[in-house]
Amino acid sequence: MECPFHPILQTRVSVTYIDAIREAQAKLLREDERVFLYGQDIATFGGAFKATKGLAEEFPGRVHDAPISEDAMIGLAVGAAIEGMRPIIEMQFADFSSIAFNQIVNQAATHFYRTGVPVPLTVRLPSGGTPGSGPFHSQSMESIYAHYPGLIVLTPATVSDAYHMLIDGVAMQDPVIYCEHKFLYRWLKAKSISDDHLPIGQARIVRPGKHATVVAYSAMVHEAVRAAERLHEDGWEIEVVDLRSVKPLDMDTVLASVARTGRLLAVGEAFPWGGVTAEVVARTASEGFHLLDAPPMRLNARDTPVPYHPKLWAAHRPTPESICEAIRQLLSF
Amino acid sequence: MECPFHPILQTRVSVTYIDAIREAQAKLLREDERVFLYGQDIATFGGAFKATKGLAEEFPGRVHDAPISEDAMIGLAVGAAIEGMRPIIEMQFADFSSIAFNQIVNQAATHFYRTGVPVPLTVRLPSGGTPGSGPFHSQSMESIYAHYPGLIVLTPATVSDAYHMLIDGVAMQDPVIYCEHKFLYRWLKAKSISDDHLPIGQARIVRPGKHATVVAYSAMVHEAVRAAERLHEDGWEIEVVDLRSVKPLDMDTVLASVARTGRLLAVGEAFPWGGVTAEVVARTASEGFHLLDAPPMRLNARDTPVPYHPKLWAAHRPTPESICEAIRQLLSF
Amino acid sequence: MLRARQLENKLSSLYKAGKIVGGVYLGRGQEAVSASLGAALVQGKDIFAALIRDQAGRTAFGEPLIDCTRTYLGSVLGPMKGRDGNIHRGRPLDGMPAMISHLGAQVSVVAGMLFARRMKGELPGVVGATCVGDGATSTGAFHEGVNLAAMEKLPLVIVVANNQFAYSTSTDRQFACHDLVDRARGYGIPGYSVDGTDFLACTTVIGEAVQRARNGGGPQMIVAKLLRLSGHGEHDDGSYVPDTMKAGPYGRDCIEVAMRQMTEGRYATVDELAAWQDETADEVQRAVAQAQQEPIPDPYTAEWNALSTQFFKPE
Amino acid sequence: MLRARQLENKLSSLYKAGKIVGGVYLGRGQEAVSASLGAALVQGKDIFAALIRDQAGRTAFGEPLIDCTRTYLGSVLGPMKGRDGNIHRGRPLDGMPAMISHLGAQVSVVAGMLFARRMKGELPGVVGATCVGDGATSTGAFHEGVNLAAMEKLPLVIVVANNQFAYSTSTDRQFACHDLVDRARGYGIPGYSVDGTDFLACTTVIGEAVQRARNGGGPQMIVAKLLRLSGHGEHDDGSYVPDTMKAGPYGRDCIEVAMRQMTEGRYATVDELAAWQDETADEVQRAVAQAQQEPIPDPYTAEWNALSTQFFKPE
Ligand SMILES: Cc1ncc(C[n+]2csc(CCOP(=O)(O)OP(=O)(O)O)c2C)c(N)n1
Ligand SMILES: Cc1ncc(C[n+]2csc(CCOP(=O)(O)OP(=O)(O)O)c2C)c(N)n1
Ligand SMILES: [Mg+2]
Ligand SMILES: [Mg+2]
Repeated sequence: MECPFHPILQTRVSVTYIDAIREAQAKLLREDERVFLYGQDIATFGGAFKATKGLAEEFPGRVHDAPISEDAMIGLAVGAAIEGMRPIIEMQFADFSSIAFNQIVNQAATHFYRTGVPVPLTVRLPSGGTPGSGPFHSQSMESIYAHYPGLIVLTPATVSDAYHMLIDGVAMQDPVIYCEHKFLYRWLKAKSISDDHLPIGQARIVRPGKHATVVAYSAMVHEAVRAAERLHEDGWEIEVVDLRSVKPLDMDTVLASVARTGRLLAVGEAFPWGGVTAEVVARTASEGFHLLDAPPMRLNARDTPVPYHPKLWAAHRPTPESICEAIRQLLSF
Repeated sequence: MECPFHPILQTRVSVTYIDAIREAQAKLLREDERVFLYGQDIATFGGAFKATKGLAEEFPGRVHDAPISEDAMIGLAVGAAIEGMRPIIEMQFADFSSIAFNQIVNQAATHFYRTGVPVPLTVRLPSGGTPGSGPFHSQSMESIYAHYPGLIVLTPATVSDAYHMLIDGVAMQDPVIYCEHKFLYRWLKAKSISDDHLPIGQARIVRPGKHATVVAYSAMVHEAVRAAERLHEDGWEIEVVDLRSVKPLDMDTVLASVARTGRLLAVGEAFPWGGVTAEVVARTASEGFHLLDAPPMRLNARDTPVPYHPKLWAAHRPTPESICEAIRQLLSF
Repeated sequence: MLRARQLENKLSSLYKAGKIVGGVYLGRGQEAVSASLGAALVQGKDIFAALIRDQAGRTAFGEPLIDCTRTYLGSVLGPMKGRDGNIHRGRPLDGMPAMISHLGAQVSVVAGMLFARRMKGELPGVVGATCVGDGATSTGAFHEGVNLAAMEKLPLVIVVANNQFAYSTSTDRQFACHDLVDRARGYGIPGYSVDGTDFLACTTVIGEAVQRARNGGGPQMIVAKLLRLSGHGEHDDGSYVPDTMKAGPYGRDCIEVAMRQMTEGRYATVDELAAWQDETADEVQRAVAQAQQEPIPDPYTAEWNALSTQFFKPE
Repeated sequence: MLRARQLENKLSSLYKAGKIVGGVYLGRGQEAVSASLGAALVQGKDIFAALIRDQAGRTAFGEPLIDCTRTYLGSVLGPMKGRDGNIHRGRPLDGMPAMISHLGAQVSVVAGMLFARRMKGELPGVVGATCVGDGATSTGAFHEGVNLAAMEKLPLVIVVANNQFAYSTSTDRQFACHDLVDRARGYGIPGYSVDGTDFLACTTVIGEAVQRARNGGGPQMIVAKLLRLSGHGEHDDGSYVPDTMKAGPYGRDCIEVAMRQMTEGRYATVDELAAWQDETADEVQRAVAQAQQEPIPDPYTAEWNALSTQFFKPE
């Protein structure tokens, strides 16, 4: 079954990742009067990335331009969520959520545990690098938020997940950090979005294989698939797992895959110390030690801020080339 | 050789962890005119934990009470460090550094990479849980800061390390996050402090053993040693490694220990998702897979905010009992 | 007010007797301000985000004493079930958000609650109030929260209790303005000054500000000057507070002033006040006794759930 | 000013031709304010933390044009070596800290630089200045920074360029005060208003404020009103700016005003200005040409070092 899309979208030949985010918000606004949007430049302007284009007109009084006050934006969301609303907060860039860090990890994340009152709010973080965006418009902060108890951290990699996970995330009772990848915004297209989708908390086998498992999430899923395609030419069958959410982390799917392949590479775009790849590798080593036929490997960005120059940027994060290289190394054990 | 301590300390029979921190700052102020201290209630009052007691009088104009502006406090430190000073910033509690998060990870941590100009500043974070201190006065944030490139993260576990690592940290050209454990402040005592000490970047074997390696840091080193002592009664010899700094992470020492014992348990007081234990286990699994005779294990705090009630708190973080249990499980493979 | 003072005296003794772990933070000297605010609000309708020194305001607003004693003593029957303690308690669904420690952070939360009320069609009519100290005005969170509330024209009443100290830090290391009330204009909201030791003045000024907010007048800021009559917490003897200050105009005890004002204004007789005092002493005693008998958390049966969502795994 | 405008016009064309990746942010309409500040400061002595729209101030302060073109074009010979771009450049050791994107964050950094200068015995005499926009005044960092500087009585000059928009957001969604200059009193510092399109007024008001700071008068705040005469960045056509505003008093081009003021006041003749314009056009051309010929970063030989410390391992 196809989703009942907004007319604008129905006439299009394809749906981009950012369209999906816009449409998910439109649907949420349409169907749930508790939902409202708050963020910088999201009303008339439609957002820095146009993720809310036209929504202010379509839903008067439900889409609000915020002052440059990320801390207060999240405080507002927590307060509104206590009162039963379902705020969706757009950070202009994930990187600016550092200003809201305290409200996210100390106010929102602890609220249910402390008071028994859940705060269903969603923070949209335009994440990840794009050429030329530099150290402060490129960050991947999922690992930071996943470290804190009380947050759900979503990292959709596909157009369909961008749509459904936003809808499902907003429906959850808990604070959701929704990491949307800027690189995928317009680059990633789908013919349409089907209603079928996995629930939050389940990872997905993107591409089956038997020689090694590559676990990735967000934009890196696509780089991993590209790497797998190249290796396929050499006869290797690489299984690619898309985590979909990094908290909860679906270790069942990861372990089942490693059980089949015996080899694991975890790929992430974030900084190399700690984070998703460390958690995936550590848990696989702990929980699936006997499944491993070779040392599990990780591939992350380099341990510097994200550089501005496109040439440096391309060498800072994992690429199909570097993933291929890592997989070859993994296969050589 | 003994350190030339302040007279107050020389007449004492023992030196506590907090004395060491105070004395290190006194020595730094005495010997390096670029050093100054900035923090809430640290001047006349001597700090919430008395880590700067008497220093304002002893060093006029060098110890300053800060307004409740953690963001600006770190901004000030970055500016002063650019100008060649060596600020030491006391956060009243590590938990309040969430307000300074942006200045720490985006301003201080990126400065050298971006501009080539190092910013030698030190942020003292009174970290970790104590009974009754609750969700906002108990946090261990080392994993958050270690994730970011450009920061050095120190986690002294002993009186001597509290002293020397603060001195060595302030001498470094880069921003240092110095995580001092509040539980150790007055509880941990040493007869004296010798001048001998390891450089920053090297872990230490606290207790040699051959059946399993427990990697810990900060207060957990002592809990791990207690667990090892108990297991010793049953004939087990457990090697305990104190990481001393979590970034840089001395994997050489960890791997050498695991090479001897074949078994690894990483223990941390922080939240369970990601963090130090994930990094240690993931790197051991990657770099020392063939050394492992059993699945590597982790033990962290539980995945909730740190609870207020002492009974809950004691069950939230690893204890000698839970560490013993984990080691027994590790030994049973 | 009286009840709050008596409760707090009791908490102080419990702390000193080692019966309370963590810390005890008192509102001594701030009862007039806090109670005036709590009393001007309507429980079940308005929002009151109490802060560190608001026992009097909480009581006046209608928080039961037992919430306080249960939280301090860690009873599982308390609103925080032993998960959080002391002044961090609240009942968010009853208009009493539970503060986090980070100063200034509650301002925007109250703004958000009011924002939601407006979306639900409950404004004007409802007021949201919170208190902050002189020290908390230096936080970015305070600034962002007040500014946002002003821009959104929300019925937020902010009471700044300038008690001359933030922990040990005097106001000259906190701000350089002549009077914190000068901040109001910069946010485009009305600001009022009041002598925080003068109970009648507090009820009038704060009561009027609450009324203005209720009638659609947007955010209101009241700056009360007074002196903290205890240490920062009960672990602190406050020896850094100069004697001249204690002897100065803000050093007088607002409770004594209030009692005098009550009798002089014939709101109550001395006997009535004394009877009232006995009655509240009893209430406090009962609330402490009850909380002390109640179960504390059991880590073995405790639920360790930071999320309300349960993720089910497919078979 | 003129140089800045010409440089920026060139950057805009380079961006549109796809020669610059990332973004291009222009100071069109803000040159009078920015240049007045840059010119009032002394390079080699003072500190100037330029922000997003301060090309004119940078040039006036003495930043070589080549720093700009190299950074935008990613030359490894530039101050940021391709590691950071565009307006994020700086030379911190020469009194030009390099901004991070997070608005408001530079205020306390300049305060810290001045704090250090004071400890080193260089105050009074030195001034530190920074610019922020109307939007940046809503940040907690701005508040904490200005308040700290005021409390520390540092010679910080803060120029608020109220250009009516923060990206697409108009000031009514940013603050509720009548005029941002009303904030100054709340910090206990002097505040001045100026018409940001009036070059002579800007040099006078800003010049005097800098002088006051230099003489030990503590922080100074200047609020300049004007209109951003470009999009937020060159990717944005700014179509949300109403025509009435463009036609209004702040819509006039400060460069045209300045040229008129120069000739009318006989500071320069029309011919001199024209010659000057040609000269600067040449300079801009050379700076662009040079940067374009220079090497860009090579990821294979690049050092990936976020720390200056090298940790040596024992043998
Ligand atoms: C952001 C932040 N920094 C530091 C602290 C530690 N702290 C707790 S209370 C306090 C002093 C508060 O002073 P003030 O706001 O004047 O309130 P008062 O205690 O005087 O009522 C401090 C520094 C905190 N709670 N939050
Ligand atoms: C803390 C933070 N939030 C959001 C942004 C994204 N952003 C960049 S510039 C800008 C608008 C700035 O407006 P203003 O301060 O008025 O300066 P102007 O661009 O008008 O000169 C925004 C929202 C940012 N840089 N920093
Ligand atoms: Mg105070
Ligand atoms: Mg602006």
